[in-house]
Amino acid sequence: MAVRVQSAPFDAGAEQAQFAAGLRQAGAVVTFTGLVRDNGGTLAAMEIEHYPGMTERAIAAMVEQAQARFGLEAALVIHRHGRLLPQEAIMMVATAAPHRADAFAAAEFLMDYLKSRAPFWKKEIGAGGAVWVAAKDADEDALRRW
Amino acid sequence: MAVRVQSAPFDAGAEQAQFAAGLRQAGAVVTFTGLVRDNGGTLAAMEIEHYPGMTERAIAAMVEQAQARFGLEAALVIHRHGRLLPQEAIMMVATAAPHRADAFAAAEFLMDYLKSRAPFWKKEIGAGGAVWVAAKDADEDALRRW
Amino acid sequence: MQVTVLYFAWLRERIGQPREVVETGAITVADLVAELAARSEGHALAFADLTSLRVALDQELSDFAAPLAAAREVAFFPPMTGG
Amino acid sequence: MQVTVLYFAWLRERIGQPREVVETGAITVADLVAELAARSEGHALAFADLTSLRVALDQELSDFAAPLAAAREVAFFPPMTGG
Repeated sequence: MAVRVQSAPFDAGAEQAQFAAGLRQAGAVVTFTGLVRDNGGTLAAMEIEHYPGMTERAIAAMVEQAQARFGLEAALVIHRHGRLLPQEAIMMVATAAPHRADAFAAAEFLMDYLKSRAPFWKKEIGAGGAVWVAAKDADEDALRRW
Repeated sequence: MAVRVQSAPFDAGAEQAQFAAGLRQAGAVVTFTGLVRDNGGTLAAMEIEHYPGMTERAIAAMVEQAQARFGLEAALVIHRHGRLLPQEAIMMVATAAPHRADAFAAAEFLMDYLKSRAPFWKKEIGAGGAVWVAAKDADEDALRRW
Repeated sequence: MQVTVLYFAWLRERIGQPREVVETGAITVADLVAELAARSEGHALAFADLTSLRVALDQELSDFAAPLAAAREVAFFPPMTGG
Repeated sequence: MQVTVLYFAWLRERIGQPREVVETGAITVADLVAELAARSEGHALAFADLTSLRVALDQELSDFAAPLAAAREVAFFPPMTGG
């Protein structure tokens, strides 16, 4: 189980390859990668603030929960902070389980928790200035299925 | 939208990197990779038979359906046939959509259809001989949710 | 009518060949199956339980009650196990 | 009791600083919020609507009714938008 919170860019393909290379029994690997959308060309950059210390603790707790609940062989979470440009990868989750249903469920579980329970805040920088992204009710609702 | 049916191995990480590099608007990329499990060391190899011609048509139809239904920006399916060794990648699906719910749903939709509606048949080669893998009721049931 | 019949997986192994070209007057897929089953013991065994078989007409999934119509290629196989 | 108070995102911007160390006798988080809100107009504005805020005690999510107990670090922030 690995958790990395970093400002440096990462290569999702290389991370996936490395993740899969370490597996011994899994039959199913799911990855999710979140990219900065440019909102139809209006976004210049995204700034992500986080709560150093709590971020790592909160994510590690989510990963442990996912591992126990879905019988994961391995899990990986990478999340960036700082300034990001359109099309850059914001974050990535990878899960490995014997069968596909658990690998998918664990990746969705981790995404739902990362969205609403990991201390990150996004700010969109555009021509019109900077705006903090508002939390969505749909993201809070998504937690109820678990 | 790309569909590849091949006997040659592929590099899931490199495929994911190339897939993501071609995106312009997507905020969410999901990949699924299926690996040959060694069943606790009893599996020597897996042989996958397919129906050339129908395989490509069936998968292309699934991908078109997924694209329309989930508003995908891009989708990729790679599926191998022939002889595979434990830990090798059997197949891969990648989906890209504006938001995560659609990217996840499309990947699961494609997996469920590939399992039960694409003309592939797996045979497990072990110490005790060769056995055709039986279709699971659970895989057929999984189609009913779509 | 001349039809190319394809067999896959354990069906192919039981029948002992991956394909055969047959002359048939069958109206439905089930009619064709009855003709094929009469060809040899291997055929009879292979088609003994249709609930464990699937059929495709010209590379599209179909069913045993379907009319053969103008299909040129009929494939029989066990439930698929891809992914 | 001395407590380090942290602010994030727009809360940090409204209050004009990322952290402050305060001396408090507050029993609950809500009591501490009342004390903080009295510090300046920026504080009052920032804490005007608690439904749009979240709180963590020693880096664990908590709520406004919770006792401060022996918490050394109290963080206030808007709903999170990670992922």
